[in-house]
Amino acid sequence: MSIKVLYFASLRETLGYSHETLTLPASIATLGDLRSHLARRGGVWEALDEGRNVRAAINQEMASPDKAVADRDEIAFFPPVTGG
Amino acid sequence: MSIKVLYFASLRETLGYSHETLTLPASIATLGDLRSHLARRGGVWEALDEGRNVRAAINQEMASPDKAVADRDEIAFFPPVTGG
Amino acid sequence: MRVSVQEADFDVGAETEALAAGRPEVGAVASFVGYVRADKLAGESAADQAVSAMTLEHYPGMTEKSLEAIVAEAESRWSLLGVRVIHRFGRLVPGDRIVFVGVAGSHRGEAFAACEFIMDYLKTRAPFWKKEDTPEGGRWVDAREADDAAAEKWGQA
Amino acid sequence: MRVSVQEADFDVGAETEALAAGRPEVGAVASFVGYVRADKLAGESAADQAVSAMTLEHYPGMTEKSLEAIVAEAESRWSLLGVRVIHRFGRLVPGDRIVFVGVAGSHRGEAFAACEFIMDYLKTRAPFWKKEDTPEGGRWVDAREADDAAAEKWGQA
Repeated sequence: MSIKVLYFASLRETLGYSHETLTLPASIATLGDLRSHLARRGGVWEALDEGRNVRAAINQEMASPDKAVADRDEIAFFPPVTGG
Repeated sequence: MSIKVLYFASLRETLGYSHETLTLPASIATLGDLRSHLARRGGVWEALDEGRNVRAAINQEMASPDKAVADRDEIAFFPPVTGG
Repeated sequence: MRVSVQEADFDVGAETEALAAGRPEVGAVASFVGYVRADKLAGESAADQAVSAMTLEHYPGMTEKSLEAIVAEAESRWSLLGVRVIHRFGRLVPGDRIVFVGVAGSHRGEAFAACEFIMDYLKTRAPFWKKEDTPEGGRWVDAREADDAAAEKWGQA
Repeated sequence: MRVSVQEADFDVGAETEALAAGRPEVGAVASFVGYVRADKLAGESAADQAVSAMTLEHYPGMTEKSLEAIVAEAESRWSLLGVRVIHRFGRLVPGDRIVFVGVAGSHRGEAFAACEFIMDYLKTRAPFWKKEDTPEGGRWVDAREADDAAAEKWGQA
């Protein structure tokens, strides 16, 4: 399964990446799985640890951790939004 | 006691007066007394009868029937307002 | 100048901008523009549908006082940075602007609440009366009970 | 066009007018303009007070989609005659306009409610992030709990 992952705002700066393309192991089924998978990279990636206030979107729609991740999805991680 | 009385909108048209100056008998103490006094003129003035939906102001402030009327007051009678 | 009662039209953009201009503490401007509706004038009968204009009568002096009182009441309820109320009188046709209420505040919540409060109170407290032009002559518009209910939801002033 | 996400400023008067122009059934236009506040940028320390600008980052594509979804949600809740949402991104200084929301309806109640609803939801759903410029460099603005509470008062979407 190949997906695109985007990072925004403070998270983008912390990680040093604005986007990456990943081929995921079959064990990753949900958004929550993906987030844990990325956090396990350690170092700056601990910014994605479960306790951190990070929001996510699948294909440009806000999504909760139990949402399934599918091949060619566009996933995004970002801090709580502050528009308006 | 001498007062000025103004009439607006449909009430002005019904009565055929936009304003008048009145010298009141001593028996008239309140706005309610004045309204009854005017209604007793009969004919078109019954538009001021108790059951009719008429609002009033004393010196350009909305006032209830129990409000006292004083010498040189500007009193107004009009239908419910429909601005905005 | 916070309150104007005038026959002339007004400039929505300029009035809105004036509420924020030179006030760097303003974060929010909520505003409202009321228009003469075509279907407000049109009723069920053919004669009603021929209504083409209305005339707004008011009580000069009391109108300004009542609008100032409504604005003062809003300012006592919320922390506001600017308020502007303009109400027209005279002859108006469908599509014409009738009323402008603009409120500036630090935050949007107070600006929205004060703007709606002023409109609701204005509808039941400001001495304006509408008369529609019909082929049979003028017809006075009745006050709407919905407006009394809207004003009452804010509690006793 | 109901939703625009752009770097350029907008014309409040023209946008408000466009909501009513040629729609004789419109009786009410409620609108909101959000500005960059000087005191929002200024904090307690001298360094904070030197904050002079902010940069709004967004998620191109999702931003437009989320704003369209917010507008569609408002249209499902109220009977509306027109909606316009403009949100800027990029570098902004105190006094600059950030956001415009305008709603046209037959009556003021629905226009006010929908306008405030869209602003409340936009604050918690649209992917924008603010970074303040300070002498020590950029500082990301935290999301406000008050905004989540404001969005929640409308119930589950």
